[in-house]
Amino acid sequence: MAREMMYGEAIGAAMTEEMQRDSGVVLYGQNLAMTERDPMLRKFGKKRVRIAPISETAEMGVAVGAAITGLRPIVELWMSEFMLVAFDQLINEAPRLRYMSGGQVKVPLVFKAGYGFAAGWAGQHSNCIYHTMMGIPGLKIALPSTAADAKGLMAAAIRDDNPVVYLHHYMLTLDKGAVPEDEYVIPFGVADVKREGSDVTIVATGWMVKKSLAAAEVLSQQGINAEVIDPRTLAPLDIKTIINSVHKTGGLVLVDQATRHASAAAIIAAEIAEHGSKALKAPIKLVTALDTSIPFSEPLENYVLPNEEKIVSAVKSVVSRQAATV
Amino acid sequence: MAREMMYGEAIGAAMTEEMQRDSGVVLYGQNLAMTERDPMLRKFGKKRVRIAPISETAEMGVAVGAAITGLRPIVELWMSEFMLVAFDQLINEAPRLRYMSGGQVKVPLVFKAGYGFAAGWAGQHSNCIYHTMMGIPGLKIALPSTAADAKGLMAAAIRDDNPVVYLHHYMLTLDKGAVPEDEYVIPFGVADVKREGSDVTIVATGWMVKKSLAAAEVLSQQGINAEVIDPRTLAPLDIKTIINSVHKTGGLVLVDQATRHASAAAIIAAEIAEHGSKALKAPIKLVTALDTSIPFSEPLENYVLPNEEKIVSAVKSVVSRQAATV
Amino acid sequence: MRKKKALTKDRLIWMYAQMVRIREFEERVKRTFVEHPGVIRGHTHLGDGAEATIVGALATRAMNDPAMPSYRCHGYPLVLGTSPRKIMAEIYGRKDGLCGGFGGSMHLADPEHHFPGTSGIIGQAIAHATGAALTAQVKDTGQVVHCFFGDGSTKQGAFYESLNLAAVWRLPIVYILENNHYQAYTHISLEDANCIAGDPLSQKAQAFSMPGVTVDGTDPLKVYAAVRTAAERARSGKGPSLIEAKFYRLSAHGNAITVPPVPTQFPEHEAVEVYGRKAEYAAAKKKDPIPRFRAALIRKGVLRIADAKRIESEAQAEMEDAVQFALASPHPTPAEAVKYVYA
Amino acid sequence: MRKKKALTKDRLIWMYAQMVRIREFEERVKRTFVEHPGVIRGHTHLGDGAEATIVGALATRAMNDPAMPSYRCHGYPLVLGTSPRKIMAEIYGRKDGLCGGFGGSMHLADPEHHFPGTSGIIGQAIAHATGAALTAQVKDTGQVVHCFFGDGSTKQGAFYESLNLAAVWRLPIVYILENNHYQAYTHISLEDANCIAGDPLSQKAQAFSMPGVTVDGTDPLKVYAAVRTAAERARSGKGPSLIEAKFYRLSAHGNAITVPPVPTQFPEHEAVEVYGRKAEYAAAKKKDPIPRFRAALIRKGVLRIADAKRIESEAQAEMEDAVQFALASPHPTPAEAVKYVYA
Ligand SMILES: Cc1ncc(C[n+]2csc(CCOP(=O)(O)OP(=O)(O)O)c2C)c(N)n1
Ligand SMILES: Cc1ncc(C[n+]2csc(CCOP(=O)(O)OP(=O)(O)O)c2C)c(N)n1
Ligand SMILES: [Mg+2]
Ligand SMILES: [Mg+2]
Repeated sequence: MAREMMYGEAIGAAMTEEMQRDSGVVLYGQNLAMTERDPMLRKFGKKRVRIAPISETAEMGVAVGAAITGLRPIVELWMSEFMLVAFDQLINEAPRLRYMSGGQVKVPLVFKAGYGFAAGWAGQHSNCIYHTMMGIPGLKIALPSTAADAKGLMAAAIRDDNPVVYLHHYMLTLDKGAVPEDEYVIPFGVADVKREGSDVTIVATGWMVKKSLAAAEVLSQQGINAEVIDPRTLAPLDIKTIINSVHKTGGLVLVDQATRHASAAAIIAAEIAEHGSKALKAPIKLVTALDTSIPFSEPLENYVLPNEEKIVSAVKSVVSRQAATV
Repeated sequence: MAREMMYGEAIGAAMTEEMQRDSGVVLYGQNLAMTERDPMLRKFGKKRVRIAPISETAEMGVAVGAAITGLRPIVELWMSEFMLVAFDQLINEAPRLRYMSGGQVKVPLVFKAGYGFAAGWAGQHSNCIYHTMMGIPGLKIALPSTAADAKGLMAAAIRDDNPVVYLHHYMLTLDKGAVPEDEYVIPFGVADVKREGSDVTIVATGWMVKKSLAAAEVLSQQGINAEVIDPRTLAPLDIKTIINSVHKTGGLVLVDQATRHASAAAIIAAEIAEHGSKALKAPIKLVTALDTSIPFSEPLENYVLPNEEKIVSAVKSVVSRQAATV
Repeated sequence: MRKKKALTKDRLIWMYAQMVRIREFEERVKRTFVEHPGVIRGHTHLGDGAEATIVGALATRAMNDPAMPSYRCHGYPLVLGTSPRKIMAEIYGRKDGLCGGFGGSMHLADPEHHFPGTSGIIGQAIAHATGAALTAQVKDTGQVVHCFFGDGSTKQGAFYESLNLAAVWRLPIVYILENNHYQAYTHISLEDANCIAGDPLSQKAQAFSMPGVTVDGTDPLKVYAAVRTAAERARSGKGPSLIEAKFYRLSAHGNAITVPPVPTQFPEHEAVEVYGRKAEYAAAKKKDPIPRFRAALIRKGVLRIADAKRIESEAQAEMEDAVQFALASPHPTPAEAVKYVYA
Repeated sequence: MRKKKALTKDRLIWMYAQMVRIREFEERVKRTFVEHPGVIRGHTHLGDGAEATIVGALATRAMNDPAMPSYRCHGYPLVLGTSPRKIMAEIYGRKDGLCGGFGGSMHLADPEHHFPGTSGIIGQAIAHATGAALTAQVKDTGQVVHCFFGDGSTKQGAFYESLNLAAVWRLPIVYILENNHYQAYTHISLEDANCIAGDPLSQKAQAFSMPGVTVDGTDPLKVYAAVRTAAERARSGKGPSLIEAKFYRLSAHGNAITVPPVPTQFPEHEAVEVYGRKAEYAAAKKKDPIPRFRAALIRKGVLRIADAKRIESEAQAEMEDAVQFALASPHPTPAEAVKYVYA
């Protein structure tokens, strides 16, 4: 049974269900459960649901220490950039402790944070920094683009025995979608084809999936049938689904809200260049943010971010080069 | 006039010369200038050369604040991973302040750190984390592979009006090379062809340049003439020199001490996939560390890191596929 | 110790005028959410309630001392001499804004007026301010840095690291802890160990054997006296001090966080909205620093009612003009977005 | 307050034996650099000088209390029951090492013996230990975490953030600040504001209104008494305490940092090597906790000389065996390097 739910709600639903399922799951963060009326607090009590001081290093470090001793903490961090003050815990502690112990400990925790808030939050609050977390062996990264994925990936994140960064996109918070009401767990490392198509492959994550699907609609009116793929997790990264699609379509456009050299798109491009280039009938094209911090003023912000038009035009240029090859 | 110097010495020479040249340059860090006998302290005095507590957030943040108010700080951070406890200052402060101020302030500072110490330093001290700093508009990254580059890039880093991460490779510290004795400044964003060749292009940074040159020697005995390019700075990144080389050779092997998805190699591969793929007669090949943290024990460490043999075999496979295309 | 010069009548009136200017400015920012919906995007934080602390501290300035607060930063540059037009235009994201529309409310910067910039990330600007003090010390400018930050920010490692470093290096800086009783939606009693124990937050200074005092942050003269002592100490090479100024933030933390296209708006104060403690908020309103300072000055015969009214109407006109100026200012040209990335 | 049980004679002898075991182990690690050059790679840090603090604190353990120190971590698991063979083999990078050769000297972990792991990054493990205390509290295990860290580590934000959070949440943890007067090559007087002012570092506890005491860390009984009081407080739900144990590290910070192929080796203590203060080091040697505790126990009639000698020779034999075991252990198989990345 599925129910129409907002993306934000779906995350909450998964957290509630998993906390019901497993008494070892605890939740804390800043500015949550401030009063006795808080619904999570009422459900799970003061031991398992807590408010934390503005101390990301302690918050995240405590999660690591709690995880290796038997809890499964979820830390609400609000904005992914706030983790930067405590990045050692994310990059150099959580994912390394198991390995360094020769497999003796496990570190099951979820660092939950929003990102990409393109709504006038300016230079320090709305960048995309997920690339900093890629290539860190031991760390997993989920970034859902739909309400259903939001639920299924959160459930999987909480159940995972490894540290997971769960990044939800602020611009999608209110977006509705059908969400399975029962237990729903999406395995990590399985890309989802959000739209089938035959002419060209678009790969995108988060908010860019929505933009890419909109672009695909425009393109279909112009006779171009684009396939849209969302990897859903950046680590592990499902390259196979992308390569299969490229074998079908011959063209690849990678859309990413991050700047070019900070994009997951670039990593995917590298994988395809090494393992899937034969299938390409035209060079890969990246549609990313321009190389700036996010500016405050709306017209500036719009200018630097990828959008439907930029995607449409990139796809058309790839498709026309594909055609030239044939 | 050039003089034979160790890589480590060359860095010190550039710092001394630049501090002599510009009284606004200050230097501080942990465990330096402990006594009055310290040579830098004797030359430049207690105001400009200081010992700092183990407080990277303060150390790096102080540099940012000093830079926007008129100094040019160099912060000795020793190991690049230590910056992770203060990563906000690197990623979200230093490179953003100028942009957010609408160009009113500048942030001339150098964060100096060593990296890649593959000598039994295990999981938290010897990884390569430069990818986390790529794609951060406003931030520059230099990583010299020779003594001469070490000097020229440090001089450029100190003179630059932007925040620069200067990453020296621990394994190269004692390596000797001819270093210009006079003022020597290497412009950022200019790759250096460390070895000319015609059959295949190898791109590498830091210690991997040395390994790639060694591999090129082995290959030349087998009739393969490899060109070896060192970008020297990752931001700005000189893609043009690499594309030109690939146009000549038709093959590209990217060598990187980092793990695959944390490598600069992947970023370069993406650039070539988009802008230089026509020149390729075989798919790009990446030689990177395996997907693990760095293990302690020597045989394990050797196993996960790229080395001469891995480079040789990657090059050979690319060359044979190039040949198959012709 | 040399005798402290008393504040002159003119200076006291100037202080009152600055407090009123801040309040009138912030009132107009807040009203913009109602009167011009959609004009202010992102997250905007007001300084109403903090006026006595801001002005009391900055009234001690000498030798172009820099001021370095957090993202809640509208008030300080107003006192330093920045045009309210430019600040309002920045908050509206306009071309004529202080930062050309690149920074917005959280990132005002006006180096010409000794306001080097701010950070939106908790605690980090405490280190920046400490760096500005390093510059003053190395260049021997005689300046003392006024570093402002919230009670919540003292829970961030950057605070402690900076204070220790400043103490060890004897940097010329005064740390002004604005204890407004809340960090965003969280009351201080939920997150600060000193507060829970009934101790003042200035006790944190003892971790660095640094002078630490707590003052009534709703009284500009008390703040003035404490900051002045600390600034003199700093200027004479004796190093930093920590001053906790206790007051109450009079508006909500910031505008409600909404996802486009839901428009931004200003909620009620958290005391009421989150905790349902109306009495707490009403009591704080009664301690509003502006009417109290006004009354005190009138009582002492420093200020005449007519002068007070003139100051108030001038401030209103000045800030109304700032709104009109900002509304009329064009947005920046999109393609300019790639400027200012590198120097 | 309930009366504290005095330590039994057996327990006191056990404490002496543990101190000797640590010393003998560390001596052999150090000697390895000379006797088996190249066998130990990377950076290795010894606990000689800290024995009284380590053992005094851990002697208060109950209910499987976890111990969580920094990278200078050989001593603790020895006391908790980990085989020295496994520790030495780990330090030598061998297959039979505690972590299979994956972690090395800085990253010992033995969860079975309540030693969950360590970090090589300053201050970060203080947060981990605080997390272990969260587990104890949530799961209501009755455990108290013993968190050890250096004087230098109190300059890292993680220290302050963790202590505040632990105080607010009333976590069952004792913070044991090992003030050995140095952070690596830097004397504490160059970097700590309390020290510069002549104040104890335990004063940092006041930043969190937490009990903070300073004890002679060369006397295991003084450490025992202080930690015991703190542990009882923690176990009864009253929250954390900070205990500064003052002692002197007797070897250099670690082996000299060398770049291959230059072999690693152990330098002289920094007091001598860096600062040229031979007298300081000689004085510290005189306060060596082991002979002093030995003499005290003999004086009190707790220990007979013959028993002391037996303890010492047993420890020597045990640690010599550990060296031989470790030397004989094979290196791990290279291809196993990709194991243990994910659970
Ligand atoms: C590192 C970090 N964590 C969290 C936030 C979110 N945040 C923004 S303002 C704020 C509250 C700050 O409170 P306080 O320091 O008391 O200042 P006030 O707003 O009361 O002036 C928080 C938690 C942030 N900006 N940075
Ligand atoms: C964040 C960070 N900065 C710097 C270092 C380098 N470092 C390793 S040990 C050490 C000294 C620590 O001193 P202290 O905390 O007193 O512990 P001790 O070694 O004396 O036991 C330093 C600075 C590090 N490991 N991590
Ligand atoms: Mg506050
Ligand atoms: Mg120490």
